[in-house]
Amino acid sequence: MDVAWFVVLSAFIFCIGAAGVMSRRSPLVVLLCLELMLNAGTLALIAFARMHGTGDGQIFALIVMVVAACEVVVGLGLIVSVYRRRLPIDVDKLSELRG
Amino acid sequence: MSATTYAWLVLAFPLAGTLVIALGWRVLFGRLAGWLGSFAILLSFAAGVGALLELLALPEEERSLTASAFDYASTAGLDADLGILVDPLSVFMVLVVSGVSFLIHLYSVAYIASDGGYARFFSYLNFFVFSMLLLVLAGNFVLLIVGWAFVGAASYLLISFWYRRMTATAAGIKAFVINVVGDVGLVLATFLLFQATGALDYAGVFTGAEEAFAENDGTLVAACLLLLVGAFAKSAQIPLHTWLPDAMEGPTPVSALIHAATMVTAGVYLIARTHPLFELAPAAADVAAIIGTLTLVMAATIALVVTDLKRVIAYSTMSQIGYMVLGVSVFAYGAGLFHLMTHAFFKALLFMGAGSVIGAMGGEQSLDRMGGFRKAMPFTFATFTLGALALAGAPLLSGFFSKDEILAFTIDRGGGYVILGVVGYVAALITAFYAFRMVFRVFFGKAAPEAAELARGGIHHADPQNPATGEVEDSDVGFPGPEHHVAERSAPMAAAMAPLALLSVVAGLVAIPGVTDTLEHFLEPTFADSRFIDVHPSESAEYIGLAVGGAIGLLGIAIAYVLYMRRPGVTLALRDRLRPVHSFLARKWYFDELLDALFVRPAAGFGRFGRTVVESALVQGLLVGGASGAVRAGTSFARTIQSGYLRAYALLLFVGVSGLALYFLIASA
Amino acid sequence: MTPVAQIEAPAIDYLQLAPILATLGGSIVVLMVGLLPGRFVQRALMPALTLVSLFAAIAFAVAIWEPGEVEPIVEGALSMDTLALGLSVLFYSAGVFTVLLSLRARAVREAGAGEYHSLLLASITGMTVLAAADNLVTVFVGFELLSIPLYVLCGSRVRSEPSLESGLKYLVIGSVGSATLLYGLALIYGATGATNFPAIAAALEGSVGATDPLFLTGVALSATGLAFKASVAPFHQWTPDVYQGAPTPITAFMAVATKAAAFAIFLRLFLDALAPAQPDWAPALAALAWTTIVIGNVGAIAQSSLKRMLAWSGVGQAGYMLVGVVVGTQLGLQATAFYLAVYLLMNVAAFAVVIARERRSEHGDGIRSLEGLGAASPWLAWPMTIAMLALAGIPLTAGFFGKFYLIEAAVEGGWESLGVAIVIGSMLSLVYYLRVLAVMWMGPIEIELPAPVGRVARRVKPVGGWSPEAGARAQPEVSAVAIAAAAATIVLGIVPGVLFDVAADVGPVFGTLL
Amino acid sequence: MLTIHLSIVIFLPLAAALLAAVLPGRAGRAGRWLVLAGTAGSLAYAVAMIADLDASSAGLQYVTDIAWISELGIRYSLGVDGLSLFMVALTTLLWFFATLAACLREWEHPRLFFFQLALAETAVLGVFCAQDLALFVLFFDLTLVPFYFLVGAWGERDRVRATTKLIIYTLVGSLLMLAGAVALGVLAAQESGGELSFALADLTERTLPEGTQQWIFVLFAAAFLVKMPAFPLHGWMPDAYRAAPIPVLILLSAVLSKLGAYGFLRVVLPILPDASLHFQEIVLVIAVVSILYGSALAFSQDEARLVVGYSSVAQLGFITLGIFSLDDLGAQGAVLQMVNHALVVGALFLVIGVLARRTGGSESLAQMGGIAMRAPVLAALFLVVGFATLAMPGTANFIGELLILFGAFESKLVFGIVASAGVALAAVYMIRFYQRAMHNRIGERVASRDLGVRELAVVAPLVLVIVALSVYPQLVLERTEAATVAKVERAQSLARGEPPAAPTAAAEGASP
Repeated sequence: MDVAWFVVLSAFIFCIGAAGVMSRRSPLVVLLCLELMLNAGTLALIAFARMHGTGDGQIFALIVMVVAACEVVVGLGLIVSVYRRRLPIDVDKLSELRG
Repeated sequence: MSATTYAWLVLAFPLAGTLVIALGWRVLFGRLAGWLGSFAILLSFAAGVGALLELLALPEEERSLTASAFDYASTAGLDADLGILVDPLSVFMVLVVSGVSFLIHLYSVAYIASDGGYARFFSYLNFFVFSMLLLVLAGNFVLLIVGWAFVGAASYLLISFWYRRMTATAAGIKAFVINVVGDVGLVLATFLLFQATGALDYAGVFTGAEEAFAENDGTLVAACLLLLVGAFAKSAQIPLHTWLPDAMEGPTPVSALIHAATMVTAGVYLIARTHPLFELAPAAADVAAIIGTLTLVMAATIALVVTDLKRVIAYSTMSQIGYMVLGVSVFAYGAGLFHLMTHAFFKALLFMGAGSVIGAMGGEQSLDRMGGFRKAMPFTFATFTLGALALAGAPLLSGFFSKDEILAFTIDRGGGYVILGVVGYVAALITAFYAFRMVFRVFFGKAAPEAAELARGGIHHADPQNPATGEVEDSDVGFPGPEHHVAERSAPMAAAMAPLALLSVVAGLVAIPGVTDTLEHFLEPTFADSRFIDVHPSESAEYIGLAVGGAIGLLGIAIAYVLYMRRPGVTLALRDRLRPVHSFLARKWYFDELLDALFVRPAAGFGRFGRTVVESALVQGLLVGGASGAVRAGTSFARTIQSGYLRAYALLLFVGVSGLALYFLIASA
Repeated sequence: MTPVAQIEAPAIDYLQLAPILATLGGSIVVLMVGLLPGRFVQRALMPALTLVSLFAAIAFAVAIWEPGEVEPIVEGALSMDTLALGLSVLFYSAGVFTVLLSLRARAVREAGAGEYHSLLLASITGMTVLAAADNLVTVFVGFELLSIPLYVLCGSRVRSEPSLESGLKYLVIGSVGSATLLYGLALIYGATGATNFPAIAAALEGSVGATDPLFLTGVALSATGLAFKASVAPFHQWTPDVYQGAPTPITAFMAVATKAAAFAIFLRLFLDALAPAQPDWAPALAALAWTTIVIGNVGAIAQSSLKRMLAWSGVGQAGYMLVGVVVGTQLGLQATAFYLAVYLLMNVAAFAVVIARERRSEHGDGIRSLEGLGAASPWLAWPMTIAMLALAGIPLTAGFFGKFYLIEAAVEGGWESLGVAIVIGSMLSLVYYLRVLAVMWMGPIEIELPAPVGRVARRVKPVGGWSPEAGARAQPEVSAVAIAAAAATIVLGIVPGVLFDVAADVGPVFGTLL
Repeated sequence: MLTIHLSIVIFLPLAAALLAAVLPGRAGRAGRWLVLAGTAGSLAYAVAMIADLDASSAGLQYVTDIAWISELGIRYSLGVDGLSLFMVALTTLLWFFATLAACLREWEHPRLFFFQLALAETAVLGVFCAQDLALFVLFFDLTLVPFYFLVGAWGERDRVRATTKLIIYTLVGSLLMLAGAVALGVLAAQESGGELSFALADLTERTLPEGTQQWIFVLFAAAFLVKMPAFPLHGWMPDAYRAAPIPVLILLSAVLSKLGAYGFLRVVLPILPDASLHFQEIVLVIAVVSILYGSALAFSQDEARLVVGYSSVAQLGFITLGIFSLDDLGAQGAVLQMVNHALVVGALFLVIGVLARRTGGSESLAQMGGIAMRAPVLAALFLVVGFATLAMPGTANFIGELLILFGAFESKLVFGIVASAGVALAAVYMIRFYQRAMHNRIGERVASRDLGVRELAVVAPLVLVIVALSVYPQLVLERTEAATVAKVERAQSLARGEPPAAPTAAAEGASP
């Protein structure tokens, strides 16, 4: 099966993630969508690694997973503290700072 | 001492006088300032005589000396030094100017005595004399312009000497601005000459012009016409004459000195001085001759109807200068300058007499309120009448010879000039008439109350009031102080008038056709290069001219006598009969209105337009407001898209990415 | 495919790695020690330790300073060349300033001194890694290591809503950025088959043409990721919100350090790896520079919050520096590096004053908090004045030469238009810089101050380290920082020689450049 | 030879001010006199230089030339020729009188005020002495900082708006010039393949292609025309003039306006001759319009300051006309006129200050009138200044305008003729000003009294200088001739279609 398809797939996933970020209002879902985008990158990396037959793509992918995990953790942490402040869990409500 | 050294002294004394009086105004008590000023001018006159003698000692062809103090402005090919030219013409002018000036100073010592600005008056007056002498002694065009402007400034200062009179200050600014226009004309002319000849001193320019220009060369004619602009502005010729009558706002001695005897004749001097150019450009000379004629007749007609004593004399001055301009521009230099001199005498005299009368009237200047002063002020009457006779060209008086010589020369040129000459004679008739209109209305007829009071030994005291508007003023600044003076009762005034009266009578004797030609002969070296130096009307022609002129003069006087002595009231009837003519003349041929509509209003309008429209609309509105408006718009845009909504940010981010990617793909493909 | 058998550990030159290790170690130690209770530990020890590790890092950086091209270390993951080191020194000094400014910050107490400082050090480590990255992988790692701690630091005032908001916003939008970057890197890797910069460059010159769509899309995406971090328009929007919400010392830190790091990698990636493709990407970046300069300066004009104003002006300044990247010459590189250094000083001075004021004035970081400062406390007014003049690029401040250098680079590189862009930017910037001066010196004020935006006005007050009780205490360290930075700005404005020498060292790190 | 004379002239005031600023308490209050001494020192130095100047050479004298920032090719290079020297002289002179005037009244935060005043002098002197374009630009921009504060912090009415407008307006120009200058240096270096250098001497030798010259010219012209100001770029002028305190206003109008004209002569004409020729007519149009427009507005203003302000627009129009007649006569006239205008404007604003003290603080002509009544000395001094301002023959201003007009006639007759209308208009607005203030009815709020000793001490000397210069304008002309001619010779020969004169060493005084 041609590597190109994997790339296309990853592109789709990336776009889905992006669409989600733009459309969903719950921070949690937004975080999920971010994960999607990162994973799209991971997928692409692996696909290319396979295409070129070199290892560093895969190593890259591994590292990305770690990083993604960290991000989620921090994100959840922030969301929790927002929740603690009795603030609405809705990114559109987070628009005090503007102009 | 050489003639030039004397000439420097001629300049030095009045300048010193100016500075001493100006700086010492606090300590110069009483009439000291006046005497000081008069003395300075006397010295100057003496120096002038010295220069004359030195000059006469030289052989004729060497009677043109130059001297330079230092480089005034010489850079980048232009070279003007602070240099003077001493030749018969300048010396002649020096003598006339300083002589008459001295007498008028003397007159003022008493006349202005009680005025608040006594010292100021004399420092101005000395400054004027200095400027006038600078003008006539200047050795190059730059310095000429300097003197030219200085006399203008002095005249401005003295016209608005009583500076709290709105009318006086208005007259001052009018005179000044018109004179500046003249200066600009001179500057332009100077440039054209400089460009062609590369020189600024007279000799250089004249010789250079000979080589540079053919006869009636366009540039040269332009240059001469521009010179005429200057000359006309100073000498109150059409159309730049409107300031002179208003200038009568100044104290009477000022009118006598500046606006009759000296400054206003500068234009005549200028034409005489630059005669080589005009002879190269006869076209320009003819323009001058025509305008001179127009002016002399126009002014004479106006003088018929004006009722303000001083203004009558002012218009007569305009008209007489018209004669001089006519004279010098038909290349009868001797005649023109001769008339300049005699006119200086009798016109100064007339003004002094007028001043004396006005003093008696307590500041009132209207002929309508005067009358019957003959008994009350015999001296004034005598001198004034002599002046009037000279003006009218009554036989054997000075004006008789000088005026008729001009007309004789003019007619002698033949062709169109004959017309000018004839017009000249007609105007002479009018002149004689209005001259004696003054005499009869002031000194004869039923005595005015002021005259009676004077006869009783008192003198009329009115609150100082503006003769033009009649509004009352304080005597701090205003009509010569609380006291008034008449020649009969103050020696200096009489002392000043007597010699002038004498001169008005005898001055003519220096140039009796076929008998004496002292003046012409003296001036010859200056005009040696003139092509018309030997052109003279035949003696017979001259005598015919004299006869005609004399007859006309007497006729005019006779008419006046009939109208004002025999049948008073006829004039009124006449006025009602010729209402339109009268009002036309009374409105001074509508020249004021004309200039106003042509220049003053447009300029003022432009200024208002600029202030109200351009500033707000273009400068502040479009440039400033436009720019800041654009920035504001940008700001509000930047802040509106800064909505604070995460998802909007993300959207913009992705739009950006896609834009970038698209650009790359398109650019690379 | 070849199975990836056993990997033998790479040879590591620890001396070269020392600066990174210093901050990394410092971060761990601080975190551990921070667990100890006690006022002394929290108030004194934490900052002290942090400073120690930062100074150590600076020392190491100076020690291994080695102009010219250097061998990459760790299997070509990093190359600690003068560019990396020079900018690292900037990060470290920024760190030092931040620590000093945070001494009394409420954020420290709310987040816990240990965590606060440890996160700071971690972020700095990330920056150094990023600045030294010679490999796509390292780029991403550094990028994230720099970002994630900052997300937390921004939200570290857990009891302040704006702080939380800014944290969360930064997190989400930042992650979008990094995801984009990641995907871009992936594509570049896919196109060139290499993650090492030299290898990528080689590939571009050789087999793969610079016109490969895959590659170009990759460049676009990664450029976006980086532009986002450098807050280049139109990817700048997070900047004002996050800067305003974050605790002010952190704002200062982000303003100078993050931007420097972002430009570091910008320079590396584009002038080293992607240098061969310069003709392709230069126009695009030029367009970005224009937009950034205009948007940033225009946006700053009507701001009532000083932090926000500085954020916007930071956007504009990013535009100036981008010019140095676009021209893609050694001079451009030097100019950018030079400007980054100057920029650090100017902003630190400004932010220090903001901090000092917002802790005392009831106007918080509102521009009114500066009213009459000139008469009241010249020791704060002068640094602020100098900072503003320098940011506006007035002579006898380092800012003037910074701009001069950039314009010169632009013209020399054939980009006169960008030179003009820079001066136009400075014109616009005058409007708001001068207002600050007017408020300080020309009170009683009679100019119309920008209307605070909607609710922000109300809520803006408690933002940052503002605390009424702090008002009572003197804050010598803050004034000290302000004065020091301002003084440096002036000195470098009169004898900039030193800085130019450093820039000259930084210049030739990439052999490829002219 | 390297001398530090110029550095001393430039930095003496600043040094004095810094010293004064750190002086403690009692001494601190006397600090202003220290500043005054500083400016006096510079003035003395300048006078000495004039006496000692070698008028024959167009070359630079008292040269200082040290590498400053070699990376940017910027040199700390100072030097004066006749042209710069008289600019320096008038700067120091007016600064002395302005500072004196300032010393005689009270200010809040006096230390700061006098510091800014001195800083401004240093900056302006720097511009006039700089022989390196970058240095020129640096000082040129620097002048704005002190003036921003001087107008903004010590001004009247809505001073902040005025000063912001002033700075943004002028700095817009200056920044454009910055870009232009850098471009000029770099491109010239690329053209000639030589070292990067901003030295005016080098730039004069490295001629750029005409296209490049043109867009750079535009940038420079923007800066200089705004500074003058010329129509229609004078938008900042009315507000700034209303707001500025008198001593500052004197400097703003008398000295700062000259920076623009000087820049044209020193930088634009020698280095961008082709562009100067190409844009000659456009600039001349601007000049002539400025003359007529400025004059027209001057005689329709009621605020004394604005009368003088708009008259300055007209005067600077004349100066521009002289410079862009691209003729040595015109240029010489322009130089002389720069000196004259500085002197008269300085004196006029001092007089306005004096008048305001006699009309209950009002500077509106409507409120004045009859002030001459009890103030003959004031009236006399004002009269002299007034006559000088309207360029009455016999004053140095007349010689200046005469030369300018001759130059204009020589090269572009039409412009010259139109401009000469401005001479007459000048008479109108100046006499009108004098009359409305000193003559006519006494204004109801007018308390006429003569000059006090302090006022006399400030005004009289300045008037004396004006008179002296009127008697002997040659003083300026002979010393500036060589330098000025050298500045215009290239553009002039281009204009006359002669083979372009190779920039002689004299043209910029080859820097050692």
